[in-house]
Amino acid sequence: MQTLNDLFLIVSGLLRGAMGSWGFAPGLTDAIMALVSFVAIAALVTVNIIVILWVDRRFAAFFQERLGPNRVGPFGLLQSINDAVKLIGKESIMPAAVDKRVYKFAPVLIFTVTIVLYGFLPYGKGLAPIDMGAGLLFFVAVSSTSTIAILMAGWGSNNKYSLLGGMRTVAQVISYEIPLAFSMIGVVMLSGSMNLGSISAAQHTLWNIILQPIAFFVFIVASLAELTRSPFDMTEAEQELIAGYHTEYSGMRFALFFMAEYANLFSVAALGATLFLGGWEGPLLPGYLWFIGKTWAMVLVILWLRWSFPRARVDKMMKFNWKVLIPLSIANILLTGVGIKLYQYFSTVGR
Amino acid sequence: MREGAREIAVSAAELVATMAALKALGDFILFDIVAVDRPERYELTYRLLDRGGEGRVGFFTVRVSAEKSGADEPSLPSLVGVWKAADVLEREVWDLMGIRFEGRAGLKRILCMDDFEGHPLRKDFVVRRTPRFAEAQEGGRP
Amino acid sequence: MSDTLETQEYSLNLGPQHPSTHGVYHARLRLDGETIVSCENVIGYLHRGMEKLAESRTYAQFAPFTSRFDYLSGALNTWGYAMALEKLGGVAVPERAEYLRVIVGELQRIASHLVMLASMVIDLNAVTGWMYAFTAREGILDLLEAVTGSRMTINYIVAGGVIEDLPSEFESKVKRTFEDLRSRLADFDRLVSGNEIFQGRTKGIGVIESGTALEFGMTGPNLRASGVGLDLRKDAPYSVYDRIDFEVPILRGGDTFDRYYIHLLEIHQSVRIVEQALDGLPSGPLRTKLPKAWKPAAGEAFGTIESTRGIQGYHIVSDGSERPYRMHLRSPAFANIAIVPEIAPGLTIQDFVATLASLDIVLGEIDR
Amino acid sequence: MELAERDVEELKNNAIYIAFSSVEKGLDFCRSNSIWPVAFGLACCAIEMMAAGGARYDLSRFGFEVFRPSPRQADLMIVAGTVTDKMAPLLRRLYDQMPEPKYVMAMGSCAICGGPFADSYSVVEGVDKIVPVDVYVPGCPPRPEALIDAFLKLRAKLRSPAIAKAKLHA
Repeated sequence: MQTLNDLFLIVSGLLRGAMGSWGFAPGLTDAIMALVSFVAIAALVTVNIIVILWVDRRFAAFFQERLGPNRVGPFGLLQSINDAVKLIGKESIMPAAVDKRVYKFAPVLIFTVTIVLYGFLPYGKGLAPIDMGAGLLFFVAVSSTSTIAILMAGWGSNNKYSLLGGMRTVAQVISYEIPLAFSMIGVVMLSGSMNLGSISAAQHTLWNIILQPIAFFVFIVASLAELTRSPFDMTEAEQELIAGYHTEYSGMRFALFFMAEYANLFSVAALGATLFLGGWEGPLLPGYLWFIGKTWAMVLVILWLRWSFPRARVDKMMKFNWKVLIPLSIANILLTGVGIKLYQYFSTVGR
Repeated sequence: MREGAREIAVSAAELVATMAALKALGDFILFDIVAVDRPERYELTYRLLDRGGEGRVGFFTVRVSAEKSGADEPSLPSLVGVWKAADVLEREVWDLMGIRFEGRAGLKRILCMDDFEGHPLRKDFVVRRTPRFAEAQEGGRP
Repeated sequence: MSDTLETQEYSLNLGPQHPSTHGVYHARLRLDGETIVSCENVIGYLHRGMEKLAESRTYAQFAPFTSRFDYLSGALNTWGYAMALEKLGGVAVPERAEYLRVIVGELQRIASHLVMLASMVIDLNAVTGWMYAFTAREGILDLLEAVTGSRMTINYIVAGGVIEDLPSEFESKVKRTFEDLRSRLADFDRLVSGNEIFQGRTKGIGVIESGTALEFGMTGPNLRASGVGLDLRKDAPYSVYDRIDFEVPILRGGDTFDRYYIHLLEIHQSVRIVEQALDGLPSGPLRTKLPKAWKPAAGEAFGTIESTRGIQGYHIVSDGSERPYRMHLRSPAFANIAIVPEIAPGLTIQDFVATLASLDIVLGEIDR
Repeated sequence: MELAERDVEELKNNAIYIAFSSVEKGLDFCRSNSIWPVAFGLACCAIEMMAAGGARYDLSRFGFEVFRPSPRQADLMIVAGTVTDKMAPLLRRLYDQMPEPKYVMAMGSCAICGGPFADSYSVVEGVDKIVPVDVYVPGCPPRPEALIDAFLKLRAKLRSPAIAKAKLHA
């Protein structure tokens, strides 16, 4: 059991040991290990995207009394691989009037941000590729840079629909960053750490979703807006803005945007699972399986919301943010603080 | 339906005044304008929907003629000042039948292309298949 | 310097290829940010010149064309055309045919309203609602296909009657389909109408006052959602509608939500009408046969019908030959779309899309 | 004979492409399974196109349901309806905006030849006068099954370019 739990740690320990025995310098070993974890993350990202794409389509079909893709490979599992390969093989058009550097750089930037985010996730006990003291803070900070990429895409495309999409993104994502960050503060107060691994560990007895239901609600709503997923997918609102900020992108560049969207879905769901559902904490099964399972539960919730709700209005959504979510998240912080103090008081009195 | 004539014929000069008077009665809405190309004249039928009288509706027809006078385009006074619905209906009549409506702005083609030649519903319009766009392309068929 | 930011207007072409222009409608918008300052309708991208084509076809030959006007309610179009022809030639229609016309016409209305509901919700990105409505529509199309032989462009109602009798066991099929339809509509209603976001997107948006609506010659559900009860089936009953008990739903808000919701209510009324018409179906001949080269006397006739989108009128002028001298369609959607530039200023792009969807335009009928 | 020599010459010049031919085959296979149409409806046929995407017919089984609103991201243009002179330049522009490789499907008799409106003053007699067409789907409008069949025909065509060639030289 313990072996299974620490499978990845043991493998990495063996690798390090092997490299040590071959007489590699410690610096080189570290570099190679960093490369190995990068490759592992890249593989995870790719596999994830392909699976999420397939699940999204099958899940939507399930809601809509259809079958969904089921012809390519078993259960249609190879469908998204086919899509990805096709997109690689497509012509990548660069319209004449675009701002070339910005246009080219935007998809690269958004995908880089996405991959970096995967590095911070605690996949299991001691299984965070980048184990940082203020990991949560860093995660939030890095994830908000994707706004810039989207604005770049919208601006660089020289298309009014794209520009509108980019503008909407900036307004929406930056506003919703506030309740998103505030909703996490309660969790941080409870666990007393910003390290994602410690936050998971602190939920050993009780998940935060029970102690922080308000924060969880705020987190789900705000992360939908952060992800620009339906019902808050204003940035690429198909029925209004054609395809929003990536209207002018084709081929591989479009694929990068498309994949980044789904990859972000997974990383934000993973963050939610870590903060509120106890991350890798769980009985019997190895931690990483618990982690993946909880993350997928979050992913399915987000997909479920997408296939049930119409798109919100931009102005109402902003009002909802400033007038409901932010006060709610601040009140939650206050409540948590009072709760912690009361708990400390009564636990000392009881003793 | 209300008693009395369901149809009147007026001259072009009286058209606007008649329609304004009908509108002032309150129950009429402008429903349709049809132009027919008769050999000597264009015959226009203004059809009003009459909502008056015990929840029954009927139609009221006002006919007016526009004389064909040589090469000039026939013209009639516009009803845009009376009913806003007249705007698109008059544009349609101008587009397809080539009857000019005086005293209004924005009388331009509505259904045909902006550079369309002729007015297709006239009897002397010859349907010529000129694949405008296809021919303009290099080498015709791609 | 005022306390507001200085902004610059820009123009945006919405359509003719745009996911929510329902075909090839094109709006030239002037925008200030996302708010519409002015809007210009550009139509005619589907102008097929059918009024001219009619002049080179016989009366019977042109009938199939009419079902391509408003392609969502083909049967109702052919019915209107047939009524105009019957008026023109003084043709009597057997009673059974009138009942069959009502059945097919109302089924067609349901199918068309379901497409309206579907496109309304998909323009608000509720994809699942779209699927539900389309699945419900398939059941109705099955019935229509069983009677008329085609799914969409139905040419079943001809001058003098109808061409076919009902297939066997039609009534039980209808019963099953309507049960299914009712449960699906209830699902749809729960999924969409009660949704907070949906209501937020549609309530109080794109309000059309009854006065404005009448000024622009609007008819149909759009007018009835503004509080004017104008329905030819009630107010000037044709066919056998005076023998059937049904209500005309009227809503007062005139906003996008009411224009959406009235379609749901009308579907239920249409279901009632079909059930009653099936119950009261008399026996008898189906059709007064007209000669192949039918030549009505010179004159003109105006046939009107309460179509799905409002009152359709067929103005037919005969010169005594076997071809119409002039055929004109008064299209309700043509009048309905004309109101868009009037109500668009002040809406955002999002509201504009929702409002446009609620007006339920069909470009085939607008451009003709 | 002459033709064969020229072919050999061409093959020699294109040796590099031949080396990649199996890659190209794999690409073709992927392309054939992932045909994304641009959401572009003109008239009646567009409704049947939507019905084909609906639950009853479910185009998505084959992975073809991804209707992209932007032509830049689409592979296939389904010309579903009557093309008029007013629409023709826009249709061509839309086609030009699509990235290679791209395909066109003429759905319904209007798109094939102008249909019942062929003798009108404003209708283009077939979309193939404007853009090259890969698959013709007859009907007025074609049933959703016919559209799905057309998709499968296009899929077969993409998988074995020999079919396309045979048709061209037949």
